[in-house]
Amino acid sequence: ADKVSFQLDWLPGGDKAPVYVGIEKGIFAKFDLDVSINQGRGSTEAITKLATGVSDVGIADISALMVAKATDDVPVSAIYSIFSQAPHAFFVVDDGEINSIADIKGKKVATSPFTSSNLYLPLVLEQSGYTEDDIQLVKADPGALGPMLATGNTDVLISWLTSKERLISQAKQAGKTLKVMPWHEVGLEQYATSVIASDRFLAERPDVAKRFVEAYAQAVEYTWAYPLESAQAINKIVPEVDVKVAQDTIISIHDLVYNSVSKASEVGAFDAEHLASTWKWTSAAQGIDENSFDPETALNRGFFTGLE
Amino acid sequence: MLTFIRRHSPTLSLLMILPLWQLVCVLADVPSYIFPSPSAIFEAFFNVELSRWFGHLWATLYIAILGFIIAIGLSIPIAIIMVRSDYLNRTLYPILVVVQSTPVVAIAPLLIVILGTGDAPRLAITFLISFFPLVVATTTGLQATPKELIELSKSLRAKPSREIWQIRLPFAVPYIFSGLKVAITLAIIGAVIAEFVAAEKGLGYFIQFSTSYFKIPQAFASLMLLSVISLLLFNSIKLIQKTFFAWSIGK
Amino acid sequence: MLTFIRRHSPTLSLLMILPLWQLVCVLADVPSYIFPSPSAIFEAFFNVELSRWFGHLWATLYIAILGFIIAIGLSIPIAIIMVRSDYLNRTLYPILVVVQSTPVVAIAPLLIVILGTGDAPRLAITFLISFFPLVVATTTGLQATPKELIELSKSLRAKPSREIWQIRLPFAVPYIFSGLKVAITLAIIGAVIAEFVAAEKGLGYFIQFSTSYFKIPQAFASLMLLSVISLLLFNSIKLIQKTFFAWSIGK
Amino acid sequence: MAKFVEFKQVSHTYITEQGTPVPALNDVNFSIDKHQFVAVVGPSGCGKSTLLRLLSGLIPASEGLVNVYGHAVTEPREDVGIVFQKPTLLPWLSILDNVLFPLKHKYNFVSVKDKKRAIGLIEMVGLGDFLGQKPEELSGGMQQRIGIARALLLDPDILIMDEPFSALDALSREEMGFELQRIWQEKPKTVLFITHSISEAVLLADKVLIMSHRPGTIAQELDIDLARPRDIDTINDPQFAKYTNIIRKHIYQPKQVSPNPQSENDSPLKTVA
Amino acid sequence: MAKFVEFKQVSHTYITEQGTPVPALNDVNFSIDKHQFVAVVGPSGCGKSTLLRLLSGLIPASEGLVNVYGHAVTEPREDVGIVFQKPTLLPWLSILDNVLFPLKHKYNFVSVKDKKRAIGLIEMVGLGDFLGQKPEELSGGMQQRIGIARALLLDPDILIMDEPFSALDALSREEMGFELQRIWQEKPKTVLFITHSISEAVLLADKVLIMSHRPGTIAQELDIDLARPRDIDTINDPQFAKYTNIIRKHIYQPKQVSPNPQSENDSPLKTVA
Ligand SMILES: Nc1ncnc2c1ncn2[C@@H]1O[C@H](COP(=O)(O)OP(=O)(O)OP(=O)(O)O)[C@@H](O)[C@H]1O
Ligand SMILES: Nc1ncnc2c1ncn2[C@@H]1O[C@H](COP(=O)(O)OP(=O)(O)OP(=O)(O)O)[C@@H](O)[C@H]1O
Ligand SMILES: Cc1ncc(C[n+]2csc(CCO)c2C)c(N)n1
Ligand SMILES: [Mg+2]
Ligand SMILES: [Mg+2]
Repeated sequence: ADKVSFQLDWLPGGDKAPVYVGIEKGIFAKFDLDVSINQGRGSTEAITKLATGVSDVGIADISALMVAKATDDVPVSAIYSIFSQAPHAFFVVDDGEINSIADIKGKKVATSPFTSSNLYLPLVLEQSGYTEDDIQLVKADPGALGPMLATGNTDVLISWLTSKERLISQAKQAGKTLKVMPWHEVGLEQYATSVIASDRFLAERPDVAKRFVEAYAQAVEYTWAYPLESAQAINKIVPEVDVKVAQDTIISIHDLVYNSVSKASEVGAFDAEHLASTWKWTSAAQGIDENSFDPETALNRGFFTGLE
Repeated sequence: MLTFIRRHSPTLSLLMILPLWQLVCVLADVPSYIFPSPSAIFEAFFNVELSRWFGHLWATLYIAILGFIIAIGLSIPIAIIMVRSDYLNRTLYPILVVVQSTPVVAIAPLLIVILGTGDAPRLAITFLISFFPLVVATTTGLQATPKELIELSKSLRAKPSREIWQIRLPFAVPYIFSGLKVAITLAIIGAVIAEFVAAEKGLGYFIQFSTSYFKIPQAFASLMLLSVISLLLFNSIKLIQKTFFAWSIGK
Repeated sequence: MLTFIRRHSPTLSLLMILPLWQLVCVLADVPSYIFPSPSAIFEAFFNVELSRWFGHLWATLYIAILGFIIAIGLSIPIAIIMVRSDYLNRTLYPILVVVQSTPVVAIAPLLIVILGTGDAPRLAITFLISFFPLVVATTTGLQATPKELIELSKSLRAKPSREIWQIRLPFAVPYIFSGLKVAITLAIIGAVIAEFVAAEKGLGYFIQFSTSYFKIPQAFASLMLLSVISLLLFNSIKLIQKTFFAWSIGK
Repeated sequence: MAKFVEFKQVSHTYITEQGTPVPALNDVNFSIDKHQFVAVVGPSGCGKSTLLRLLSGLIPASEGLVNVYGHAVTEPREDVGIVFQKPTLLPWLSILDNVLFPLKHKYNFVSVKDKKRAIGLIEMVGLGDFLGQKPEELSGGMQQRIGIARALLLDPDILIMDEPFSALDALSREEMGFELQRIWQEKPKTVLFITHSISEAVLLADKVLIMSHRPGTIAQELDIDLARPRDIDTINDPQFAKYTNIIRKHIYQPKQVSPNPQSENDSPLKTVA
Repeated sequence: MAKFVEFKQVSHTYITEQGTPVPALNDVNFSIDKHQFVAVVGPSGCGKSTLLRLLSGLIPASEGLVNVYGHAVTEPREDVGIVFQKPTLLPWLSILDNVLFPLKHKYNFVSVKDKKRAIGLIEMVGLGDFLGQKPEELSGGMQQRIGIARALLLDPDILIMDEPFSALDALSREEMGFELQRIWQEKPKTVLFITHSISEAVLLADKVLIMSHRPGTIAQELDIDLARPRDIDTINDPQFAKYTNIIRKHIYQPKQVSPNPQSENDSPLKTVA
C-alpha cells in the first residue's frame, strides 16, 4: 500500500472525522493507501508542515492558505473542499436580550486572541451598520471563553460552530441555554476547511493523490451518513475522544458541508464564484489588495473530479 | 503518636487542603468548569483507564527526565567554558539570554521542521526551557570560588581542567543544586509545553485535549498528576544532594 | 584601534552572526516562512510603524518589569519565612513546587475568571513564572551562610530579624543575583505567555498574531525586539550588581 | 567575691558527620570570680575553643552545668564580647563598619559618638589608616586586630578571647596585651583569655587554667599573685619565673624535662607560644 | 653555592577596591642559596605574606624582578610547597584526602604508597585518629597541622611557610619545628619560613630576614651560624642569645629598649611570637 501522511489542523474531534473513518472503515485500504495521522496546532502550522514536507496532505482553512500563498508563495494547494461555509459564529445566552447581530452593539464580546474570526469581525459588524468601536472586545484564552459566558463575565463570545455542542453542554451545566448566530447567515460567504496537499506530493505521486482524494470524498459521505459509526471510528483510534460529543459535533456541522453552495456544484468541488467571495472577504479582512492575488492559484483542480 | 504528628505535620497540613478545597467548592457553589472540587477531579480521574493515565504520565516523565539530563549535560560544560574564557563568556552569555527569552512556542514550527516529529523537538523544547538556570547557577558558583582555593590550585600548577573539576565545581555544588531544583521543575513545564506544541500523548497533551473539550475536571486530574511527578522529581534532587553531597547543605 | 577591537570582540563576533545568517538563508534558499533572513526581518520591521512597535514593546516591558518586581517583593519574604520556620519550609516548599510546575496556560481560564481581563492576570502569570528561581536561590543562600557568621550574630543576641537582614541576606547576595538573572528572563517569557493567554497588545501578542496570519518575518522582528529587551534587562541586573554589590562578584 | 562563672562537671562530645563521637571536654570543673582575668592554656585540640563556645552559650554542654551568676547558660548572654579564633569579619562591610557591627546589629543604631569610639578602637589596634577598606584587603594580623577592636566596642562585662594575638608579631603582641590590661582595669570585666603563650598567660591573668590533652580536663588551676598594673618589668619578678615554670612543667609533662631548671627558665623557645 | 632565589628591587603595591594604592613592599633585595633555610620576621602587615605570594608566583611584582635559579618567576613553579597563613583546606574532602590533594590535583592519581606516606605525615603532625573527618570538625591548630602535612606531601624543592605554627601550643610548636628541621636535613630543600617568633627563627634558620614596617623593606639580613642539627640545647648556646638579641633590637626599635641586656634576653615575653 502507498504510504500517505495526513496533517490535521488541530486536535482530533468530530469535525475531523472523515480521515478516521477512512482508516477505520477500510476505505483507504480499498484504495491501497496506508494513511497515518499527524495532529496539528492550527491552520498556519498545518500549512507550514505541508510546505516543508513533514506531511503529504492535510486539512486547513482555505483562507489561511490564500493568505499564505499571497504573502509567501508556499508550495501547497487546496484540492478538495470540506466546509463550504465559514464556521465563525456569535454565541449568546438565550435570555431574549440579544436576538440578532444588531443587538450586539454596545455589548461585551469575548474572543480568543488568535482566531481568524477576529479578522472577519469588523466586516460582520459592518453588515449590521456599526464598527468594533461600538462593542467592548476582550481577548482571552479559548478555554476561558465558555466559563466567561456562563459566569456572566461577558455577554457574547466568538467561536466556531465546530465547538457548538461543547459550548452548549457547558452552558447547560450552568443552567443556561445558548443562542448561536453563524456569520455566514449575514453574508460571510466563504469556503473554510479544505483538504490541502503539498505541491511536491501532487507532482511526484499524482496517482496516489488522486486515489486519496477519491477515498476521502467517500469517507466524507460516510461520515455524515453515519455519524455514530464515524464517531466510534475516531474513538477507536483516539480513545480520548468521546463518542457522544463527536457524534453531536458531526451532526451539528452537517450544514457546513451540505448547503446551498455544495448542492449547487458538488461536495468537494470549488465553485469559482464562491471562491472569489472567499478571497474578497479574506483580502478585505487582511487589508490586501483583492486584485493582487488570483484565488484560483490556491487550488489544484486536477485531483478531485467528482464522485462517479 | 505525638512525635509522629509533629514530624508529619507539614504533610498533614498539606492533606488538609483537600477537604478545605472541597468545602469551598461546595459552599460557594463554584462551577466545576472553572474550578472543580477534589471529588469531581477524583471522579474524572477514575473515568479514565489507569493504563491510559500511565501512558500519558510516562510520555511526559520520559521527556522531562531525558530533557533535564541533556540540559545538565550541556549547561555545565557551557558554564565551565564561560568561566575559563572571558571572550566566550561575553559572546555566549548574550546568546544564551536571547535563546532563553525566546518563547519556544514561537519557534516551534522551526524546531519541528528541523528536528522532525519524533521525540527530538520535544526534547529540544524541554532543554531550551530548563538549561538557563543551570548555566547561571553553575557560572555563579564557579566564579564565587574563594581566591585562597584558586591560589592553592595555581600553586600546584595543576592543569586548569583540574582546577575546575576538583576545586571550582565542588565549591559550586550548592549553587548547582539550587539551579537543578529550578531546572527540574522547568523541565516538567518544558515537557508539558512541548506537548502543547507537538505531541499526541503526554499529560500536557491530555490537559490541552481535555480543555478543548471543556472537560475541566479531567484537565485538573492531569494537573494533579503533574504536581505529583513534580514533587517526586524535586524531592529526588533534594535526596541526591542529601545522599551524595551532604556537606553542601547549610545548617 | 587594536584595543578597541579586542575589547569589543564579543560584540563584533555577535554582529558577525547577521551576515552569516543572511548568507545561509540565501545560499540554502531557506523559505522565509520557516526561517526568514535578516534582510526579510528588517524589511518586515520597517513595514510596521515605529509607534506601533513602541506600543507593543512598552506593553510587554511594563508587565515584565512590574511582574518581576512583584516576584522579588514576594519571593524574598517567602524565602526568609521558610528559612526561619522548619514547619513552614516543609509546608510551603511543596506548594511552591506544585505552583511552579503547573503550566499557567492550563489554569488560564481560572486566572481570567478570577482576575478579569485587565493587567491583573498578566501580572499574575508573570509572577507565577518568575518567582520560583528567586525563592530557591534566596533560600539556598540564606541557608549556606557559614556557621561562624551565625555564631557572631547569636553571640550578640540580636533579634533574629537582624540575623536575616544583616548577615544572611548580605551573604546570600550572590545567590540572589543568580536567581534574579534567571527570574528576569522568565519575567519576559511570562509576560509573553500572558499575552498568548489574554491580551490585545504586546510583543507576545504580536508574535502570535503575525504567525497566525503567516507573517513570519514580522513575527521574527518581534522576536528580535524581545531579544533586545531581554538583553537590556539582563544587563541591567548585572549592572546593578556591579554598582551596588561589587563585593558579591567573584574574581 | 561571688562565683561569677561556674563550670560543674561539664563534658562535651561532638558527633562527627560519620556519626563517631569525639569527646572534647571531660568533667571540667572550675569557677571564675567577677572581674577576674583568667587565661586558659593547653595543647592544640584539647577543647579550649569548646570551653569558649560553652561559656558564651553558643553550644549547650552534653553534660554538666555552665553557670553565670547562678543562672544556667542556655543561650548567648547580652553582655559578652567574643574574639573568635578565626577573625570572622563580614567581607561586605568596611573595616569601620565591621567594628561598628555589634552596635548596628544589636540596636540597629549607631551614633556619631559610637563612630568616634570605634575609630578610637581601630586606632588603638594601629589600623587608623584602613577605616574604609574591606577585610580581605588586610593582612592576617590586621584582620585579627580588627576582631579585637570589634569585641571591645560594646564594652562587655564578660570578654572571651580565643588566641586573639596568635597572628601578631612579638612587639604588637606585647603592646596589645598591655592595652588589654589597661582597658580591663579602667572598666573592670571578667575575661577568659585563651592563649598558647605561657608567659603571656602569666603576665596578664589572675588565674591560669591549665588543660590536659583531649578530651580536655582542667589539669591545674594556678592563681597568679603578681602586682597590678603589670608591665615589662613584671617579667623580671622571680615570681613570674616561678609561675611560668609550673605551667611549663605541666605542659611538657609527656616530654623529658630538662634537668637544669635555669636553662629551662631561660629557654625562650619554651616560652614561645 | 649559586644564588637560588633572588629578589631585585622588588616593590609591590596593592590597589584597593576604592582605588587607593597600598604600598606593601618597597625596594626589596635579598637572595637565598640553594637548600638554605631562611626565616622572615617583621611586624604585622609589613608584607611578609606578599613576599611569599611573589616568590610562589601567585602574583606578579609591581616592580622589580623575582628570580628562581636565574629564571624570572611569572607563574607558580612545579616544585614549590606552600603552607598558607589561613589553612585553606577543602571543606568537602576528608583530612586524608586533603593531605593527598596535591597529588590528586597534580597527577590525578594516588597510589597506595602515596596514601601510606600521607597517613605517615598526618601521624607525624599528631592527627592519625582523624583521617576520615572533615576539616571543620578539627580545632584551629589541628587544621593548621593538616596544612603543613599537605605541603610536605610532594616533598617540594622549595618550601614556603606562612606562620605555620601560629595556632600551636608551645610544645607542639617546638616538636613541629624540630620535625621540620629533620625533614629538611633528610631531603634538602630551600625553605622560606615566615614566623613571629624570634627564637623560632633563630633556632631553625640559616639566615633571618628582618623586615621593617609597611611598606616593607629588608631592614637586615642576619646569617645564623649555629651548628646543625640544632636541638633543645641550642637555646643555651650564647650565640643563640646574641642572635635573638640582634633581631629583638631591630623589632623593638621604635620602643625604648630596656637598658638591662640580661633582662631583655631573659624576658620570655619578648621571645614570644
Ligand atoms: N564541629 C566539630 N565536630 C566534631 N569534632 C569537633 C568539632 N569541633 C571541635 N571538635 C573536636 O573537639 C576537640 C576540641 O576542639 P577545640 O576547637 O575546642 O580545640 P582547641 O583547644 O580550641 O584547639 P586549638 O588550640 O587547636 O584551637 C578537637 O579534638 C576537635 O577534633
Ligand atoms: N588584597 C589586598 N588588597 C589591598 N591591600 C592588601 C591586600 N593584601 C594585602 N594588602 C596590604 O598589604 C600590606 C602587607 O600585607 P601582607 O599580608 O603581606 O602582610 P603580612 O606581613 O603578611 O602581615 P601579617 O603578619 O599580619 O600576616 C598590608 O598593609 C595590607 O593592608
Ligand atoms: C482549525 C483550528 N481549530 C482550532 C484552533 C484552535 N483555536 C483557536 S481559537 C479557538 C476557539 C474558537 O475561536 C480554537 C479552538 C485553531 N487554531 N485552528
Ligand atoms: Mg581553638
Ligand atoms: Mg601574613
